[in-house]
Amino acid sequence: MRYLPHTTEEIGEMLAATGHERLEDLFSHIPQACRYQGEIDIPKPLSEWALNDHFIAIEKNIQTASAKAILVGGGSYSHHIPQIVTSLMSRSEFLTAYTPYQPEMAQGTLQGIFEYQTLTARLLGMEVANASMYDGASALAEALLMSLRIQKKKTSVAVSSAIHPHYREVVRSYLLAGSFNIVELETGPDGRTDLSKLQDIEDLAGVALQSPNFFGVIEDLETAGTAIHSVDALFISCFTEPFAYGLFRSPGQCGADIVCGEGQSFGMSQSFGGPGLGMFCCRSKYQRNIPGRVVGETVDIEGKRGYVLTLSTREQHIRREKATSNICSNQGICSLTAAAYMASLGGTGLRRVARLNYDKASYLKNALVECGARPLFNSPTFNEFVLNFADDFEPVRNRLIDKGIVAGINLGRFYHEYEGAYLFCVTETTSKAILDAVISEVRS
Amino acid sequence: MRYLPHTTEEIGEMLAATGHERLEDLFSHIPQACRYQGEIDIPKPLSEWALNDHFIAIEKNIQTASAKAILVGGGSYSHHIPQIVTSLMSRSEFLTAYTPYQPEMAQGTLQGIFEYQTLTARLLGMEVANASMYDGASALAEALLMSLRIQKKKTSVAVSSAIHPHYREVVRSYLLAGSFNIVELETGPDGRTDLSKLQDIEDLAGVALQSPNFFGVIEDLETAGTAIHSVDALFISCFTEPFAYGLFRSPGQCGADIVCGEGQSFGMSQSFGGPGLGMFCCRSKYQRNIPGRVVGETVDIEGKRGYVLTLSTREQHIRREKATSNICSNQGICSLTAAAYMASLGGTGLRRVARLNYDKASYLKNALVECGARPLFNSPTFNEFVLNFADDFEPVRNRLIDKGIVAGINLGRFYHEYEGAYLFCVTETTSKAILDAVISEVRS
Amino acid sequence: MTHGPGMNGLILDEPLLWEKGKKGRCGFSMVEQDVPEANLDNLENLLGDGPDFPDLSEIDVVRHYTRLSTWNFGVDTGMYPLGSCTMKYNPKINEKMAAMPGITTSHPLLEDKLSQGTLQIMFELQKFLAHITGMDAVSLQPAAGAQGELTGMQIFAAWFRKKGEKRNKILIPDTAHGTNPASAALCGFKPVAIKSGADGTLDVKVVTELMDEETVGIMLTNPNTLGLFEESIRDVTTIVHEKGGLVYCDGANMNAVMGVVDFKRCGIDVMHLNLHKTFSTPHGGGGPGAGPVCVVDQLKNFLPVPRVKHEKGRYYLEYDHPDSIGRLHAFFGNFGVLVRAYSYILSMGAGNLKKASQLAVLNANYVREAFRDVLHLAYDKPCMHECVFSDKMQHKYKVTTLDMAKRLIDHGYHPPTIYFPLVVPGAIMIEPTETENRDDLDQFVAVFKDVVREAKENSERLREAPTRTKLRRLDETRAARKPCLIG
Amino acid sequence: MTHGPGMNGLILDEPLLWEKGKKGRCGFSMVEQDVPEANLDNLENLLGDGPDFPDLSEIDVVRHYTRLSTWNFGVDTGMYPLGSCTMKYNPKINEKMAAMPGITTSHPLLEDKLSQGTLQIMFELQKFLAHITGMDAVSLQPAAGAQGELTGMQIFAAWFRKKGEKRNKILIPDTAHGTNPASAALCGFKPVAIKSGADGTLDVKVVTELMDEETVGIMLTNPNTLGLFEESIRDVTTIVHEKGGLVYCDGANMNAVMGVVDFKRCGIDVMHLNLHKTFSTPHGGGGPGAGPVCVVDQLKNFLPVPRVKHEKGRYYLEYDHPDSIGRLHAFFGNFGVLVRAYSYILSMGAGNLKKASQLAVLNANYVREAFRDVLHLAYDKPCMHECVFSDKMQHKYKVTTLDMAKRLIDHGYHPPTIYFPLVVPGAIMIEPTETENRDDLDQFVAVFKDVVREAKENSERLREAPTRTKLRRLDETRAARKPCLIG
Ligand SMILES: Cc1ncc(COP(=O)(O)O)c(C=O)c1O
Ligand SMILES: Cc1ncc(COP(=O)(O)O)c(C=O)c1O
Repeated sequence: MRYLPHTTEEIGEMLAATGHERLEDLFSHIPQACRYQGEIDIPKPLSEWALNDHFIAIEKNIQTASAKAILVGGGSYSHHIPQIVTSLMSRSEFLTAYTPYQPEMAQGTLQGIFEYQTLTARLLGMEVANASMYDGASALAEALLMSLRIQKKKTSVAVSSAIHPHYREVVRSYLLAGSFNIVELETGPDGRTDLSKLQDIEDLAGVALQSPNFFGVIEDLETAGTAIHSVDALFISCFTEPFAYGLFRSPGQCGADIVCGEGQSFGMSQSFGGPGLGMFCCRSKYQRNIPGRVVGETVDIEGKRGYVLTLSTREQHIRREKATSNICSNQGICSLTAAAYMASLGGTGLRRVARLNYDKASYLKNALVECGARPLFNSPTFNEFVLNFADDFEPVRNRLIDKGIVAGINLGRFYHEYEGAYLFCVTETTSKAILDAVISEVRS
Repeated sequence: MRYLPHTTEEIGEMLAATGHERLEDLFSHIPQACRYQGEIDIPKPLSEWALNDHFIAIEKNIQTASAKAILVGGGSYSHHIPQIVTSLMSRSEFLTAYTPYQPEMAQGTLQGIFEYQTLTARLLGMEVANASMYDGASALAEALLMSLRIQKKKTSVAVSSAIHPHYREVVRSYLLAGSFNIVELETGPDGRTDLSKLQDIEDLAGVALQSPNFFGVIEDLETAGTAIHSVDALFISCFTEPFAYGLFRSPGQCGADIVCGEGQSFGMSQSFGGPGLGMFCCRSKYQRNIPGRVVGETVDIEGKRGYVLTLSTREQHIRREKATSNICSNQGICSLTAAAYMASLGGTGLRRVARLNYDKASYLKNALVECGARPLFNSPTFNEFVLNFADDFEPVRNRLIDKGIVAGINLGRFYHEYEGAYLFCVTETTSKAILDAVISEVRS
Repeated sequence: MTHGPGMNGLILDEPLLWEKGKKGRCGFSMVEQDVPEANLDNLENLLGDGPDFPDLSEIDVVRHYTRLSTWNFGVDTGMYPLGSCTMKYNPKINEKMAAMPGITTSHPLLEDKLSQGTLQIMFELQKFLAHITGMDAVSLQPAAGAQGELTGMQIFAAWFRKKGEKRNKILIPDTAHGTNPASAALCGFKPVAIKSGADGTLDVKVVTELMDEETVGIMLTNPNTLGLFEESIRDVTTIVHEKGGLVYCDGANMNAVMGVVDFKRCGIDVMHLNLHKTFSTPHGGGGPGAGPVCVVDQLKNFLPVPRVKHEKGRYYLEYDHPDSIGRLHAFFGNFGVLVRAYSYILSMGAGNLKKASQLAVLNANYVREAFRDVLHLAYDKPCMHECVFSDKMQHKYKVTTLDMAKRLIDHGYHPPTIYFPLVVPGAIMIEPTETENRDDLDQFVAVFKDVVREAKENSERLREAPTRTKLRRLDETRAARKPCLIG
Repeated sequence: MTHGPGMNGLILDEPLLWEKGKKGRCGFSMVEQDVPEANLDNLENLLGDGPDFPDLSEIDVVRHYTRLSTWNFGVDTGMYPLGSCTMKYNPKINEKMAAMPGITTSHPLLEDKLSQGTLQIMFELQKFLAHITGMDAVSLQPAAGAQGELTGMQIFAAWFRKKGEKRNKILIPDTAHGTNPASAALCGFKPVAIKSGADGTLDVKVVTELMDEETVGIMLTNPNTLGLFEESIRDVTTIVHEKGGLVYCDGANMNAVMGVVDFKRCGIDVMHLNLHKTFSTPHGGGGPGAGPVCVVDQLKNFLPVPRVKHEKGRYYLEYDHPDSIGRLHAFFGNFGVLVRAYSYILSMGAGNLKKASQLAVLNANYVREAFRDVLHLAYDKPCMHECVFSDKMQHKYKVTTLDMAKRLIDHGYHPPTIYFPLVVPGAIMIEPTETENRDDLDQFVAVFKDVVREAKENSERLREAPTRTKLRRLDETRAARKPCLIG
């Protein structure tokens, strides 16, 4: 086997050096009762080429593999990824390194993460960012836990019902054991979170909103921030689509205390939902409460600028059960990827692509409305929006699938009150020709 | 444009520094009569994504893109290429470097080529190898020219008619201007080169054979060598399929003076015939006559082992019109690829894969013969062979194409006397299932 | 410096991203604007200016990351014997498989019938991991080992909640990885430390004493973080089960025992695996990983949803599990990592997985023997995949583990894990993994012995190390005291 | 060392391939033997033992080449202002396009109908190159610039053969690239050197004197290897044509004049392009390249066969050209390189190609201005894509071009081309290309000026350079005197 370098002679000689006769003898102290019986039941080894054929067969079994377009977002977005990002991130010095415990051998990773933290903080208008969480959902859960740590005596958090339903499920899993109280805030008729009942909730440590929210609607974060701060809770702003901040004001500018969300849009392929990137920022006054790894600037003994993992006294390997989080491995190369992606875009490019998303989504939304569809909510949206149709949309959707276009998902899966309303997503990757095909199918 | 970094302001400042007003002014000394009129007539620029779509459309227009197997060789072979070879050779330090003129910045390339030369010489049983020629065909042409240089007074060369017809065409192009005499040696009834008339040729500087030859037949190189040396000519042995030497004796072992051929089989994809690799070896007594670049071992001023381009006094940049060849850029990364491929195989792997080629080709050949086909020649073959069929094979071949299998090419294109005989190739990449499909199609 | 690969060379400096660039440059290929510009009028107070990112050209970005990469060291560069991390070779073919367009473009929210291939990968991988561990059911959702632990702890909590029992202590050996107590605490459990026995493994007596009906059970690592197999595991699990408790096994060290140990037979109820260790997916400078959780039958209804099932040739997602602890990840975990592990298992087959474990253990024992007279051996017993030494024999030269580690860097090796596990002061934890060949081990041993010799003969040199890297020793205290986290 | 990116760093040593490995190891994934073993009996005296190659595991091979790569410097690493070589950025997307499975698996000997897509690429690229140069017909077969020259010379020879004229001299300026006279000689022509005029360009008078009816014509480079445009080109071509001669232009320096110069209007009959220069395909440490040949209408029947044609929506290969010089390559040349150039041209479009030339010329003139007071300028005229200096001003410090070049390495730059063209003793030929940005040019200039200052203040330091590379200055004389070409 090409991954196992030992020749038979070497094994013999090495066994002699360790005082064993056969490889099995290395395990002689393992009790019989613990032993594996027989051979592991998995397929016989495939050569590199047979493996390739096997994957080609699997790919044929992925029915969207040849789709022309998938106009669905909901937390996983199709964006163009420059080839340089993919090529650079596959350099083995980045890819096959461990967490940078030995900074002298990992300055590439460390400077790269420091740059990621900086660009992330700039994007979100915040003062401090960490080196990544697993994904947007667990980042939100950790943000809420962080608000409970900061506001030690409080036991409740409030979460907008317009936050991605899966994110709210993850929040529930993470907070369940702590016997914290999670209040869901209703969505108003404008598709924005209804904050009018905040005052009624006791012991509120943090309030979380998502913008653009699951319905694609841009929340009025500034107004929300004022309301949240007025009940002395931390304002947590989350997102699934960071491209929005190329066009819209950042959560930081609107007064958020913690900002977190999913960074997959920045250079990671969709890959059935992972790996993505949990982005996480906060005000610097909370930096010692932040979960996860952080990289900080320092100098070496000759005074040269360099980077190290820092604030580790928050972390599990030092603090153990008192750590701010249990996170250890995180999304390393994904954070570097996001930084490379942001660098490729630049400020000018980010704005331009964000605008394209907005323009293209608006084009489809307006055209479908002209065809008789009704927006579920009338507030401004970015690259996602929800429509109701006079007739059942499912047959149209199926016809489009036959043409290689998957358009929208039924919101009923997530909100039974919105059964039959469809969530669409249009990004810069969709050409007008595709959008026109959808429009004409709806029209016909 | 993302490849052009200059901002408008920078252009302005730089123009000021060079004393120009507009970019056009940089060209003011170019006579009007030489100027390009209007804009270049090429398509408007495509974005990275539009380009990708364009290439996908082209790929759809390559009718073999989805073929299951192509059982055709004739100088271009389908072999498995380990992913590591592809991944390593795309490292930009190798790929984006120039010819190693500054050895202190190019030891990676230089050691890599030195290793390539060494493995090549070992494979072919020779003493010296160069750093590559353009392809097998021009390597053969250069080998014949080299024999004429070595045997200064002689003006004739003889070339087996069983050498790849395209190689012979290239030889003709290269030798034409020198008004040298090229004699073609007939193929005997055993499919081997008929050397019986060598004595009749005057002034013979070199004689070239190919083994396995274009018919897939293994020449009896040792006997041929004796015959060639007996007329005081240099024995040039060429090849299109180096895998053969995993199983068969090397040309060097059989007495060849110059060995050359195509190295595409060693890790290069077929890519419509290029880039491949011209491999080129000779006895060390002829090393100062060798064409092309060579790398040699030396030491640095601290005595450490290192590598440099050497014997450059043979070359065009020093010798100009008296150079041993006009070659400058050659097949750099392809030679490194071949070395990485040979290293991945190792001696054990090369032998094993060569054997597999032989076994699989024999399986098809024997089965088709059982179905009534007749080998054009009865001598031993490696992974290619020629068959005649009782009935026209073309309809069978077309049916197979419809099933995604391209089997054989009609020799009539190259030798009208062999019209209707088909040259087949089977390598380790073809499964028994494919071979059985061919067999049953022939049978039916 | 007689044996090692370390030497000087030219590498290039590179500023921070925003110290480069010029407004108006662009490294991104812009798409055509093929639709009319939309109206922005109704957005006024929502619109922003966009972030202050540097504008770079494509070559600027390429050179930036190319240069940064040259300051790094990966498994492809050289030996990386970082204990507990299983830094084995990461096959390139797995990267290619994970990058297949059909896979990278698949969307996680579509109906099952559009995602049969991706579901197939998950279903089969679940089955493979169940067979490899001996456990009954698997969830691939956890994004890393620590999240696997959290999942396991939540299953513990859900189990007792369902049984209506209020327990809140959990036994955790003092050798446990830091994530273990942290994960338990996240679930509201109170970790009770178990001191490991004189031989570095669990003392059955201590477990018997501590295990009671207020304790949810035990969370242990096997093989443990000293590289030792917990030989009394069956007794320990029996004791815990007798008191109604559950047993969690941190299976991050699975690389030592594939095809050798059956965890269900050991009495384990829940365990996680680190695919980014045992199953060869690259670590990416800190991630992403994947930490699937395996359970025995009686706990399978507590696994996260959705679960991937297969029936009548159809793969599907199943959500309806009222006992489930819910969701841990927005979608299905780090799917791309799962693809790589799946590809690895298919490449290896049963025989090679077992062989990998055998050779990993052989390599560790070989190294252990080689150092026994120059480094203090923490526990003198046959080890599994890794061996733990300390700097005790170097104290007299005022040389620490850190000094030796940094000096190894100068010789071109990534240092072993140091100062972990905490129970061994000045620990040096070496895990060679099975993909290192004997010649390379011999060279590593020779170099390390040189370093040990230097500790005696030229200790200043060690304290000054590393000297050959781009930067010398970094001031970590300063970084922590006045954190500068963004530029 | 105040401005430059150069500094020390850790890079690793690595032995030769055969100094590693162990018989029986294997880095190759072996295919299943699914057919019976064939009989070897009739092969006895033909069978061999196979070569003595080292057996390595996959990780051995990976580390070997990963480490070797770290001893190299490419365009992705940093500035590579190698004159005459056009070391511009090589876009990654072109690599991806060339690696598309449909392209990499296409076989060159199949019938046209199975290869429409590949023929389409060739046909369109031919057309693009014709339009870019202004010429009428193109062959993509030559595998490099030098083979393009050979092709051109053969066309010259065939033309005169067909006309029944016996001519055998050819005029070649003394600034010509070495491949020019070598290619001419390969065709049996006798090069006659033309001394370039005092301003570095051709002197019409000299051409008039030398051109006669025994001369096939002239082979010139434009822009020439001094980076100057041959302003009298129209006069020169007229003179040559008047004597019945033909004009060959080495178009390797096309990067300076895309969209600016029309070569047919200049009177050129045959020219070649270096796709691995102007059209951004990577140099691969020495190749592969591609050297397409462009001709005017009257010579198109002499182009190599097969030619790629297009009619009624069908692409096809045409062989029937009795005047053709025949074949230069076993198949169609370095097709994979052609794909990259095609991809580049499609990405750029007309406007950007012209812009690229403008910026290439701007960069060269900017550098030329910057150095004019510290380095001797060989010819004080506006330059095109490159500028040529010499070490004349440094003679007094006993510092040579070589010393300065080697010292630049220490600062993290690839040196310019040195000692070429031969007409400038101690030449330093700088071609920045358009993909270098202004900041990077400024830094390069500052560093080079530092080096020049050092030449005066600390010349020993230059003669010892480089000191920061893996190896110091290599003994080239020794290598040539006692060649050791294999290990
Ligand atoms: C024994 C052990 N358990 C758990 C973990 C945590 O795994 P992860 O880093 O994937 O969260 C690790 C990894 O460092 C480990 O070595
Ligand atoms: C001006 C000029 N002509 C010709 C050549 C030869 O091209 P190639 O190396 O592709 O054979 C070169 C390349 O070095 C060149 O710079």
